[in-house]
Amino acid sequence: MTGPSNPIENPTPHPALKPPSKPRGLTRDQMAWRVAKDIPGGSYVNLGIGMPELVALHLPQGKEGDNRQIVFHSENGILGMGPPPPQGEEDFDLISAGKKPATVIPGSAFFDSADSFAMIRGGHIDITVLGAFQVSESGDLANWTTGGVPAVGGAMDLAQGARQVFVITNHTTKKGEPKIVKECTYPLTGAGVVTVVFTDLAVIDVTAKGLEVRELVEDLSFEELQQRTGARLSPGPDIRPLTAPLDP
Amino acid sequence: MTGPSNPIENPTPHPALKPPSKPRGLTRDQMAWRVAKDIPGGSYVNLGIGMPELVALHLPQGKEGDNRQIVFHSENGILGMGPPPPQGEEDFDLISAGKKPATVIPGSAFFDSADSFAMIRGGHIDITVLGAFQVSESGDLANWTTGGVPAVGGAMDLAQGARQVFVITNHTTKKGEPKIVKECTYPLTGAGVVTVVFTDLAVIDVTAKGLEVRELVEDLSFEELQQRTGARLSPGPDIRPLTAPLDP
Amino acid sequence: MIDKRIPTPAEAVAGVKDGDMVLISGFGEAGNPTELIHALIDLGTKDLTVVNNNAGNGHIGLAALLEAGRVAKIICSFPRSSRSEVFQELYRTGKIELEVVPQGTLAERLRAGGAGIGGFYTPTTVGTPLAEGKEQRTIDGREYVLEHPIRADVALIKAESADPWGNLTYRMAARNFAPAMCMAAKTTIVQVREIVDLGATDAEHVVTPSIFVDRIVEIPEPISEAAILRQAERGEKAAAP
Amino acid sequence: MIDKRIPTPAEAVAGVKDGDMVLISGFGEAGNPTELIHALIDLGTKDLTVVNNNAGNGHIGLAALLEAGRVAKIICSFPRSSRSEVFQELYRTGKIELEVVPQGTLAERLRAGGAGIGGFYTPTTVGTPLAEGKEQRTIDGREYVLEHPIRADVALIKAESADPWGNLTYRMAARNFAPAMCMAAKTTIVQVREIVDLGATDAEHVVTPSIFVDRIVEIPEPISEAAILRQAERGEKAAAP
Repeated sequence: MTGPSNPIENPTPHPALKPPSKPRGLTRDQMAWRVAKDIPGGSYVNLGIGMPELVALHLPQGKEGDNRQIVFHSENGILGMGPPPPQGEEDFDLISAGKKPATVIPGSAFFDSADSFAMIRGGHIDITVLGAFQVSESGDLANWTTGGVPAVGGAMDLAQGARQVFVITNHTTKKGEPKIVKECTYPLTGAGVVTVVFTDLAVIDVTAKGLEVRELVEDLSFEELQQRTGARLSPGPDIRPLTAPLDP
Repeated sequence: MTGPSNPIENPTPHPALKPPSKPRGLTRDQMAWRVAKDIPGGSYVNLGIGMPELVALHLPQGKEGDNRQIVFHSENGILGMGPPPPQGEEDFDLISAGKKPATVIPGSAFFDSADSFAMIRGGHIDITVLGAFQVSESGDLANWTTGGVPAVGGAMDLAQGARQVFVITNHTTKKGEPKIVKECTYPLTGAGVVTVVFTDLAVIDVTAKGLEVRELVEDLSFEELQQRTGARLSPGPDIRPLTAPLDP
Repeated sequence: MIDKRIPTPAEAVAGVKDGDMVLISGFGEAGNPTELIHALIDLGTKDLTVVNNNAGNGHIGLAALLEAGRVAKIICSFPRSSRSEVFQELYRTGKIELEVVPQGTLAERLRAGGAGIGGFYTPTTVGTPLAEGKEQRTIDGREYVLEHPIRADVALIKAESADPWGNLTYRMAARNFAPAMCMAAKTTIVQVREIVDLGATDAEHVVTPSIFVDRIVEIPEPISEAAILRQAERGEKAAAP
Repeated sequence: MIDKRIPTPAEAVAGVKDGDMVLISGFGEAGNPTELIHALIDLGTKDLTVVNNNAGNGHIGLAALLEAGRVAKIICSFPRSSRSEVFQELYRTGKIELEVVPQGTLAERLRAGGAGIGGFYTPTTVGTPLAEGKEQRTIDGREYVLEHPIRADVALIKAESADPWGNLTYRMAARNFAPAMCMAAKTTIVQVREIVDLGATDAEHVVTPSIFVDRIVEIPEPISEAAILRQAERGEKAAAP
C-alpha cells in the first residue's frame, strides 16, 4: 500500500521507474485498484465491459459477515455475480453482461431484464464503473460508438441511472490525444453524468465548478497534467499524490 | 338444462311460476349460470365482487386435463383461484380481491400487484364479469360510486383492460328504474367498455349499431323489455328465448 | 452496510420524519406490516402522507396510525370497508385528505417511481371523473391519461423471509403491493417472519432482490390483523343485546 | 385450450405470417429458442421484424434466420459481437434495417407493450443521438424522452420448465428478456427443457404465469449455441495455417 517504489518488492526495475519520457502513470491493475478504493462496503456496483471488469479483482467478494462486501449487478439479470468459474465449470446459462462465463455468490438473485433496468434507471445502483472514449468538462460521457455499426447495449441506461458514474480510462489515447475534453466530439452516451474520472495520471472529480483534480501522480506537475488534458482543470481543495501498490 | 318449469324437480310452485305481475325473470343463480355459459373453456377470467362471484359456481374448476377449465384471476395477485376454503381452514395470507378467504388450484401462480394489473391493462384477461349501477347505449359502465367516500379499487382497470366486459345486473333497480340507459347519470367506470349485458330479463350485446337483444325471457315481449329499458334496443339477428335450469 | 438486520421495530423505523411520504404494504388484511406501523406510532411522527391500497380496518395497524392523528393525506384505491370507521370519520370531518387512485394505476405509479420512469400513459380512468384535470393524449387511436410516478421517503413492508442482505420472499397473496413499494422508497424497512442464512433462498426464488431493501427486522409471530378484527367482531356480537 | 402442449416445434410455430413482428428471447447465448427459430426458418416465413437483444452469432439460430434472408428489420441493443458476421454483412450491404434501442429501454418497451401502457418517459438517451426526433419533456426538473411500447405478433421463447398450462420457470441468466417478451406478443410460443405436472411448480416460484403463454413444446436437450460457436471457433483455429 506504499506506492510503486519499494525496491525489495521489485528487485528488477519496474518500467515505470526508468527515467520517464512519459510520466510514471498507473498500470491498468493499479487504476482498477484505485477505483476499488473509492467503492464503499455494501455498495451495489455495475462494472462495464473491459477495463472496469478489473475493478472486481480488488474488491472483497463473498465473505459472509464482511460489511466491506460489494454486490455486483450484471444487467442481464444477476445481483451477486462472483468471479469467473474455473475452466471446465462454465455454465452457458450463467454469463456476465460481457457474455463471459460467470458465477454467483451466496445472497445472489436472478431477475429479468425489465427488473434489471428498473434497478439501473431507478437509481438503485450505487456506482457504475465505465470506460470512456471521451469525458467532457461538464461530465458528458462518450463511450458507445466511434462510428461503424451502432451498438449501445446498456451503456446509456447505466450512465443515466447509476447514482455515481466512475470512469476508468487512460488519460490520453495511444496517440497522446486528450480523452478529457472541453466538449465530446464522439456521440454522447449521457450528458452531465460522470461523477469521477480515474485515469493513469489523476483522479478528477466532476463538480458544479468544473473538473477538480483530487489526486495526481507524483512525478507530474499540475501544469503538465493540464497540458495532457483538453478541458480546464483546477486543483481540488485537498489535492494529494495518486499512488497505488506496485502489484495490487 | 331445460328451463325453469319442470314440476317434478320443483313440486312446490317456484315463486317465478306464479302469475307474474313482474315478468318471470332469472334468479341471481340463473343469471350467473347464464353468464357462465358464455365463458369458453381455457379462458382467463376475473370476477368482480358481489353477484359476479356466483359465476364461479357454474364453471368447471381444477379438473386436470379438462379443457373446459377456467383460470380465475384475482387482482391482488392470484391466477388459479379456487373455491372458498372449508370453515376452519382459512389462511389470512390467501384472500380474494373481495378480501374473503380463498384457495388455489394446481397450476396457480402468485405475483405482485404491478404484474397483476399488467395482466389486466395489457389485455390478457379474456373476460371480466362486473356488476353495474348503469350501462349506457354505447357500452359505458357506471359501477364504482353513487356518492359518499369515493372508492374505486380495480374496477376501472378491469373495465378498460379486459378483452370482454360482461355485466351481470338486474334489468331494473328495486324501484323499477332502468339500469340500461341512454347515458349514465352516475360517474363512469369506463366509456364504451361493456361488450355484453346479462340481466334477469335479457342478454344484450353492445354492438357498433347499438344494443342488440340476443336472448329474452319467454313471457316478455320485445316491446315490454324496451319499456323497462332506458336506451334504444333492437332485436338481434338471431333473437332467442333466455332460459336457465331451475336450480342451476 | 450490506448486513441489514436491525434488532427491534423501534430501531428499524428510526429516522422517519414529520411530513414524510410512507408506503405501507398490504391488501385488505394480507401483508400488513403491523408491528412496524405501531413502532411508527410510538415514534410520534406526524403529517405523514400514506400510500396503501386501503385505509385501515378496525383500530389496529394503519387504522391506529390514522386514529393517532399522524396522517395528513392518504393515497389509496379503496378506502371503504366494513371496518374502515376510523378513516370514514376523519374524512367526514375533513381531518384527512384523500387521493383515490385506481388499483392498477397505483401499482404502476409505484413501479414507475422505483424504475426511474418519469411518467406513463394508461387507458385506465379515460372518460371517468378520475381523469379530470389530467393530461390526455391519443396514441394509435386509443385515449390515454398521463400518470406520474410515486417516489416515497420510506416503505414499511411485511415479507415472509429475508436473508441478511434483504433478499425477500413473500407468502401467497400477501405479496401484493410490497415488491413495487420496496422499489419506490428511499428507505425500505421490512419486517419478516424469518431471517434465513445467506444463500438459503434459491437465487431463482428471490422475489425482491436485496438492492431494494435497507433494513430488516425479524418478527417471528406477527400480529394477524384479520384474526384481531374477527375477534373484535365476535366480541361486539356477543356484547350486543 | 388450457392445455397448451404442442408435439413439435414445426406445429408450435405454425401460423407465423410474412411481415410479422417476432420477439426472440435470449441475451448473448443464454436463453435462445434455437429449435423454434430453426422451425421458423423451415416454415419459410419472410419479411419479419425481429426483436432480440443482439443480432445473432455464427450461423445458427437468429444468425441463420438472418442468413436465410427472412428478416427485413431488427430491433436490438447490441448488434455487434465477435461472431455477428452475418448481420454485419447484411447491414453493410443495406439488406437489413436496424433500430438500435438501449437495452433498458428495449426491456421497458416490451413490458409496456405487455402491460397496456401507451408510452413512458425515460431519462435514457437524453442528450444523445438516440434521442433525436423523439419527444422530450421536463418532469420535476429532469429531462425525459417519450418511448413507445412494443407489441408483437409472436414471441419465440426458451424457458426451463412449463406445466401444461404454461406456468414457466427459467434457469439463471437465461431468463433475461423472456418474461417481458411473453407479455408483449399476441401468440407466445415457448420451448422448455421439461414439461412438469400441473401443480409441480410452487405457485410462489412461477416466473411467467400461464396467462402470458399460448403454446409449449418440450425440447429436452436443446442445442447450446454457445457450445456450437466454441466448437466452430476451435475448428477454425485448428484449420488455420
